[in-house]
Amino acid sequence: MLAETLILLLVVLPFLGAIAATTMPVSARNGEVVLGGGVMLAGLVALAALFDQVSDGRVVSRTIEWVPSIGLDLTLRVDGFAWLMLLLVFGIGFLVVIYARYYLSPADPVPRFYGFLLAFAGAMVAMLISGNILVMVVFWELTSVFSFLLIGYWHQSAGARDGARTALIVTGTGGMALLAAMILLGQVVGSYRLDDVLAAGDIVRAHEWYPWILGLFLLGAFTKSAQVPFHFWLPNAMAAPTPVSAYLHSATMVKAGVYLLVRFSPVLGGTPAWFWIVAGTGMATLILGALIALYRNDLKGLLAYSTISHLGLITALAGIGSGGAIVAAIFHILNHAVFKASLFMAAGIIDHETGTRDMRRLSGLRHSMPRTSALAIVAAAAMGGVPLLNGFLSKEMFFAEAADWHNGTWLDTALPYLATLASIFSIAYSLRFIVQVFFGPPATDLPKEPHEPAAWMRRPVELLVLLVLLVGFWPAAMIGAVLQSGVLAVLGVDAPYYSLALWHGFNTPLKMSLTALALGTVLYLIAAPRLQRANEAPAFLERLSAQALFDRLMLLLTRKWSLRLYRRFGTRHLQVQMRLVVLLVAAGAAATLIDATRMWPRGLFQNFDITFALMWLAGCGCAIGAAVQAKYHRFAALALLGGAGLVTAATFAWFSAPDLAVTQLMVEVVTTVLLLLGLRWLPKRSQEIAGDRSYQARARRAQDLVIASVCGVGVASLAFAVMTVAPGLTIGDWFRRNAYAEGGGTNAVNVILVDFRAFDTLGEITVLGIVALTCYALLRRFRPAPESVALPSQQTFVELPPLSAAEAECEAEAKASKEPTRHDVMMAIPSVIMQWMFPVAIAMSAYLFLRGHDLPGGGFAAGVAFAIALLLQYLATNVRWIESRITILPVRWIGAGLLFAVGTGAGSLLFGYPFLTAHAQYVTIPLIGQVPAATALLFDLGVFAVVVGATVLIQIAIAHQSLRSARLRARDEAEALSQEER
Amino acid sequence: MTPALILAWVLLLSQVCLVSALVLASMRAIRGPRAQDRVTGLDTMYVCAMLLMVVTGMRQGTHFLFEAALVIGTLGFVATTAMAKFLLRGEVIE
Amino acid sequence: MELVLSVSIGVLVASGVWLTLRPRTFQVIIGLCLLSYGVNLFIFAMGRLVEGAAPIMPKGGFVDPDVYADPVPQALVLTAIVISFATTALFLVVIMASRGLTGTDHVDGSERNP
Amino acid sequence: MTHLEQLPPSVALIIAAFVALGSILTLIGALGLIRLGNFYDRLHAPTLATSWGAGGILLGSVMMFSTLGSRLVVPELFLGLMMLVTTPVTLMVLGRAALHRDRAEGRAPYDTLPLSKK
Amino acid sequence: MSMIPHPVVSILVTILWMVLTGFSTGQLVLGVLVGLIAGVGYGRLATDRVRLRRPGMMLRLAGRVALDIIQSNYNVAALILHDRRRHRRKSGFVRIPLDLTNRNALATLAIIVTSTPGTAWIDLDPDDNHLLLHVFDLKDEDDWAHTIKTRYEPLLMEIFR
Amino acid sequence: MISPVHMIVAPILIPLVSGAIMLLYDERRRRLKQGIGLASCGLQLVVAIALILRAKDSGDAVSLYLLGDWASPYGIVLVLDRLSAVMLLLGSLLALPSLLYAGARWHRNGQHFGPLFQFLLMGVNGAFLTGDLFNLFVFFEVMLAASYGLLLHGTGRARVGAGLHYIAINLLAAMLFLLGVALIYGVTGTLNMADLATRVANLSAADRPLIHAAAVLLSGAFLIKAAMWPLCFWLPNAYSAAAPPVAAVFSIMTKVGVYTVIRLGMLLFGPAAGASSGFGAEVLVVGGLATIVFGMVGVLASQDLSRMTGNLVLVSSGTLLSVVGLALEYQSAPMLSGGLYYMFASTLAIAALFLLAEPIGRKEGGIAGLLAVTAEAYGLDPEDEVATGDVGPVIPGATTLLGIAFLTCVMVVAGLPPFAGFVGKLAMLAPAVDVAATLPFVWGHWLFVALLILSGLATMIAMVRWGIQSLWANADEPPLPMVEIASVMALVGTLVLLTFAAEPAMRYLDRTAEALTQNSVYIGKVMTTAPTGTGTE
Ligand code: NA
Ligand code: NA
Repeated sequence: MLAETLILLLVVLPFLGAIAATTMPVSARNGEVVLGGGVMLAGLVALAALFDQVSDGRVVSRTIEWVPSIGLDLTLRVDGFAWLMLLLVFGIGFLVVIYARYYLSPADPVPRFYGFLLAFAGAMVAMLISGNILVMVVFWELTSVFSFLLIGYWHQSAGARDGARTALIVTGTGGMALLAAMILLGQVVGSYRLDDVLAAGDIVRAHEWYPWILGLFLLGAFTKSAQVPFHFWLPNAMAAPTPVSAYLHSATMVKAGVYLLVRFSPVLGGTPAWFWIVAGTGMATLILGALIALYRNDLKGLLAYSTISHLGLITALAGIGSGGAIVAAIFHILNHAVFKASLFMAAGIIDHETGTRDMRRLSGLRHSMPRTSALAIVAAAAMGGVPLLNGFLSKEMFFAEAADWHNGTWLDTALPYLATLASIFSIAYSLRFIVQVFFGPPATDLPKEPHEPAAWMRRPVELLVLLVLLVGFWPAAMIGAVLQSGVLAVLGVDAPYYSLALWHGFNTPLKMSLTALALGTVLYLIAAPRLQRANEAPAFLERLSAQALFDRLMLLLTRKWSLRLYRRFGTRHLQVQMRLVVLLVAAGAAATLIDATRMWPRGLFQNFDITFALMWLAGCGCAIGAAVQAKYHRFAALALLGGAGLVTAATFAWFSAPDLAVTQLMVEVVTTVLLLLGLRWLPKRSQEIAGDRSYQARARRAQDLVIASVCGVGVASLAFAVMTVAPGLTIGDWFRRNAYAEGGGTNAVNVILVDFRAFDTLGEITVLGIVALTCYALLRRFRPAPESVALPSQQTFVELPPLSAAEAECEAEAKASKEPTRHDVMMAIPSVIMQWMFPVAIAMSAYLFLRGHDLPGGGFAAGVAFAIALLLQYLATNVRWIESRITILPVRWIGAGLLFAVGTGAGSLLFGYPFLTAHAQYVTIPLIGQVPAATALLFDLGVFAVVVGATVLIQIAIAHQSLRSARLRARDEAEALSQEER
Repeated sequence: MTPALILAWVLLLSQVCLVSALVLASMRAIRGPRAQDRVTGLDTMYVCAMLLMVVTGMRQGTHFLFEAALVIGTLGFVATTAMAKFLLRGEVIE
Repeated sequence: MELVLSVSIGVLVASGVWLTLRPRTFQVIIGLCLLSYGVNLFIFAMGRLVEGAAPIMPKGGFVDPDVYADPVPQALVLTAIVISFATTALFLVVIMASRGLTGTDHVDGSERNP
Repeated sequence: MTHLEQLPPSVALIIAAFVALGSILTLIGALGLIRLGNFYDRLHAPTLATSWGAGGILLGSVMMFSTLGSRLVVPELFLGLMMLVTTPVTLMVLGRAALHRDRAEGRAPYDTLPLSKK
Repeated sequence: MSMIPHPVVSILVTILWMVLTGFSTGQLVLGVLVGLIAGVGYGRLATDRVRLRRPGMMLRLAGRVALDIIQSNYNVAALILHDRRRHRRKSGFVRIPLDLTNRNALATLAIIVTSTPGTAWIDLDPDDNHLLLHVFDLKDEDDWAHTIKTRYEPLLMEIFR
Repeated sequence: MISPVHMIVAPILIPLVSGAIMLLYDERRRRLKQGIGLASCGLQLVVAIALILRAKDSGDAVSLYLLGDWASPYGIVLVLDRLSAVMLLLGSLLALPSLLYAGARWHRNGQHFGPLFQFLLMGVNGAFLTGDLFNLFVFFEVMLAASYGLLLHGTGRARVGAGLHYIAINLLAAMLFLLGVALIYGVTGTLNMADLATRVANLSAADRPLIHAAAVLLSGAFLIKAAMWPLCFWLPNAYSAAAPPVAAVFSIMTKVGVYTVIRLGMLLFGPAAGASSGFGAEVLVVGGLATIVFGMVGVLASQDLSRMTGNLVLVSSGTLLSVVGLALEYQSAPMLSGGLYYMFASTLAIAALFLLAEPIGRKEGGIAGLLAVTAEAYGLDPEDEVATGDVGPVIPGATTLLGIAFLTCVMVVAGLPPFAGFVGKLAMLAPAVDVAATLPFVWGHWLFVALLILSGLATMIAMVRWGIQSLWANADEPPLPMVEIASVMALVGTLVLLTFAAEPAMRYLDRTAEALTQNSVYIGKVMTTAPTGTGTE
């Protein structure tokens, strides 16, 4: 019970700490240390309390439900191996927290730093102890994210930004691969529980998906632990503050990858593929990392490549996969963390105190910083694998495995030599580090005067170096139990016997070590002078740089390829898009209809009526004429469109749809006026469009003609196919039977509109209102094209003689009084008749409205009629004249109409009936007789109001543009005049 | 031949006449040559269509088409007048 | 009748589609209008063609649905007419605005590069 | 029995006459629209349809529906009046516009020149 | 503003309503209502009162116009049908000085002239009140001036006084 | 007392009424209108939650509302089932923050923002609720009409250009919709979706191809709305040109398209559809996958956040469409529920990203930059006011807050753990692999799995690149009004909540998906519910 609480605490504490840390004030450096250190210490204490329960291969676990329905549950599971890793996270975390207090400058925002650091620790802990492989991926990705944030801590620097981005992209990609691997693994095993997966190695390895799982899994592991060729993010990540490098990029996060390799080696390992890929990659990384490290002039760069190299070593061990190799791997994870963290911290101290990390500038620091120098030299020696230090021990184990373990491949045979070669390089770079930084004459041109750092900045290093020594001398006593429990956790009953003794005799590994030591020293002595001047990598690697490849790939991916693909498979041209829509739909419909028997033509000339055919001869002529003229003769096209619309309306009338005919005709009128209003702002096309007769243009037109004809034929044959077969049972029958009985009106169409399907009508008038508002809003800021601002040519041509002065005065007066001006005289007599039509049209509107429920007509038709009546008055005179006489607030009409319609519909709610339940009754009024009094009529009144408001608003909004542009002209003229005066 | 039959034939012929008139008017609308010709053509089309509706109603024995005719007769001229005004003034509403 | 109406619908749709595929805004708007005529007639045709049988019912008594035209497609067409009128108006205003802002009546706001 | 057969024979014949007259006049008007040589002449053609063309047909309609419904059905008169009143509006504006356009293009019919008083 | 700004308009609209909807008490009530509304609507636009006098003269005018229209229908129809002998027909513009100034009267004249096949009202010169008429079959300009001035103008001046 | 039954119609009436009320006040009463708008959105959210609870609790989880009290296949019915309840909730969750955000300045950038916003919501909610095919068209049009207005809100060359394309294409789509509906009526004689489902199942062999053709026409309309490649090119332009709060609320609109595909696809071509079962599934799968690829490439190729986010909309749509296609093909409910969850998460995150684009971009040019963007709108009218000045209190630490919000959203859309995006992707991936394991040679599933992961990757790469450039490379603190960040944070908070509540959400969606694949309950309920009384006497 206690243990279960403790493991929960392990995860929760860092996250809580992170939240607390970010809320602290910017300057609370000490507070942050207390908080962070406290969290880490608490973690260590909890670990200590847990050790007994995980030591002999036992497991403590606890499950918290998250999304069990997709197999996501937060199973927390601590075993010896996880415990060992947690020790690193909390232990080194504790030291880093203290170290960072002195490392960061007062200008750095510490809450963000400690917040991210603790959150990272939390993610790392959760990853390590998650007993669900999916949740493991969750936190795996979170470590990438927090690592990203920490690398980008100093985001003012371009290097930090690049480093952070590269790290996130590479490790994030790996994480996605890992996710895929885990999903596949879970599928194969039938469970996402780590315990189940670990127990199902045989099933997994035998499954046909094994290669995929392995590949994706390794992609995840390799990217995280910076294996070649994914190693390049790690050196770039050195732009992070050094405590971050010490913590994440040597001790914890990069170890997640090798942790995973070791952890899953019982499941996925033991196959030739595993050996070749893992051991091969590991060895390549080991050697290349060491080689490049030798070339780096930057202290942290050297340490980064050294880290890569050591991670390669651990990977190689995991690849070998024998019991001994696993022991060595686990042991080296620990050892490397200890000496590398101390080295990073030392490098940070050097950087902090001298102002540079460039080894070519540094020299003789042992004089000014003797204690730090001593510490760093010991740690570096451990890095090189010098005997009596911790690094030596695990390296010897590796050598032993390389030499003693065999599987008969050439790689196996080459292993001892390759291992020795890598060791030679690592001795050389360690020497370079020691000699060039601490020995030689004191440097003279350093940015800062070097001296020992604050004591507490050095304490963490001291502690770590002490561990290096203690483990080096008394390995069994220091670390034996921990290591043993880790090994047991991974290998279980297969755990081998091993000895942690210092002296195993003068055996092959020792010989290899000594050879490496000697040859490494020689290599350093030969190479040292050249390295001072050389580039930061061997020439062949420079050309084959993974970083360059990555950068190029990113550039191609995010600029060239993507842009090219996007343009190739996308378009910004409307025509292409419209064509695609039409083509796709036509092709799809054709595909479904290809074997439709109903589409076969039959009875073509049944009911043929010559008059109807003649009428449509005119209609089709108009339609085609409009299509032909629309480009150069817009007005003609408009007139012809009217003709086609008229024939359409006549067709409605012909086939028993008087309501449709009425509506279509009136809408036709309004549309025509609208389009005419718009034509004012689309100047007459006097010139031919460039390239209009070119071959391409003609080809496009012809191609579209084919497409259009196909569509026409398709729709026509569909229409014919349906029309020539009698309908089955339709809902229309019910409407016809019940229009009067239930709906209380004889005009079934109108009853449908205002009662049976009034909801449609409500939506429809809303559309009308919306569109009107939009037109109005858009036109409020309408800016005409320059050539449209001018007065239309019809008005600039004056057929009347120029005005005399007196006449001009009268004209001005007339304008001021909003009387018709002299130009309006052209319309004088017609406009009288148009005014006569106003009362008539009002009567028409009332007529259409009142008849609606029983006969053709209705609220919509009445509304449009009323709007046309108003429109006619605008036509007859001009905007100012009308608006000084009639005040219309169309927006309010729309709003009120909608509310009225809704209100009518909602009335039924009060009586417990659903929305829009109508109540119809014929009321007998004295003198008048029976009058239909349906609530539907009230609803229709709302429709009427909206239609009037919307139609008028649209028309007026466009019409007002003439007024505005007149104002604009006046302003321009005034400006021109005032400029002339000047 | 009964008067009813005669009337039936006359109505049919009348439809043919009116539709022919419609076609002729549409030819004027299509051919132009000038914009005012097209508008005249369209205006005539309106009249023909209206009369066609009346005659069709007579043939079908229904008075329900009358509203459509009424709308053309009362409000149809607004469209053509607007077009004419456009030709006259270059804008419909000043 | 059916044949003539079908062919007419086809012609309207074809002219409409051809115009909507054209590069000038006014062509597109005319095309959409023609297309909507075609579509409205198509909807209407789905109720089959009946002459002299407007769906205006007698007041009471038995109603034989087959004697009257189907009112449903008519109601649908009415809604469709209104909506296409509204959207045509809007499209018109947008092409006006586009013409004003871009100085061209090409649908892409700029002339096609040859 | 069709609705036409319900009409008294004499009425039917009168209706037939009116309708025939109306539609023939309308057709002639439309014919004029095609045959006449210039716009101003063509301007006169539609009035054949809107005056007695429409008049004949509408009177026929009045007679038919009044007889069938055995009560006076006269909305056609309203329609006829409207035709009479509204058609001139279009034609007047159209004629004026044509003249204006012709003048603007310098091809005004010579006999209208007095208007410009030059 | 008075409730009935234009009684003439309201009455005419009421009559039209009755013509349109049928003659019944109910429709009369509705028609009066509509007529009043329509009158108010017209009142917002037109400031001058519409006056109609002398119903007898109105009837005479109507009869005259009906006859003239019948006659010109025949004439124009014939001319269209025999237009091959086009040279015999000469169309053209005629300027006719008018004494009418009432705009309603002028509008009525415009309707009469234009509705009559063969004549088309083109323009009224605002400066000297000359009517520009297009005549389909122009044999004698003065003949047309005479027709207008004697057949229609006096009656209209009486009616719209 | 009005019975709670009527709550089903409330999501349509609330925005309609509040929009209409706003029209009674003139443009100067902006604060009042914004207040009405927020109240309306808040009320919609409350109703949506209540409806979710209702759909969750009631036994068969389908409630019917007979508008006008007319019996079911004849009148228009509103149907509330789990799916529509979820969609309503999503819509109102987006609407409230978007409107709040607009209150900072955008609603003053033109006329009638408030009413148009409400009408858009009315259209969206109506589309989710209606059980009638033609009524669906009407609500589509309501939604589209309002969206035209909102897209053009503020005008300017980019908006008008994009708006022109958007409107033209949608008008064409409306024609297709009408043709499809009409054809369906012509062949089957009904408009009610449930009635249609039963009739489709019993179609004669001669009629079936016609119905399939109608489905093709309809899907043309829906897939344009849902932005399936190659019908999607208008979307990135339109969404990136729109004002941020508009783009944010638009992210629900593609989901309306997807919703209709799910609803009609499952209803008409589900397992019970006889010979039509699974019709069009392959097209959805192929098109969806192509859309993912195109969106992914678009995200990589884009240079600014709103365009990237526009392309993310495509990725999200593509994912959903292919899920629906696969679900239709293999009747796999689990994948569908994962898809729905993913839709919920990605839509919220996309909306938040649209809202973030502008304040983050403001770092580069500040208020002046904002003005430059819209400057062309202020030319002529002296009465036009310039939308600067009072934007409410501005908060410190803007970059950090923006950064947190941005990163969270990126993690959601890229499917990075632990947020809802990851849960959603996982909930699709695992069943996809599951199906792929049981059926050999199902390339669709494998491709889907691969693309889902790759698209996440591409998103991460592009967004991180952009975020670093905009948030880290520029040291200036952008002026960040409280209202703006509050609305973004509301969305982010919802995402976090969704992550924590993943289990109940998934369970709910599991049942939603099951009900979709077993549509007999829906059909039965619609066809049997009787009117409450006789509407007339
Ligand atoms: Na007329
Ligand atoms: Na005349």
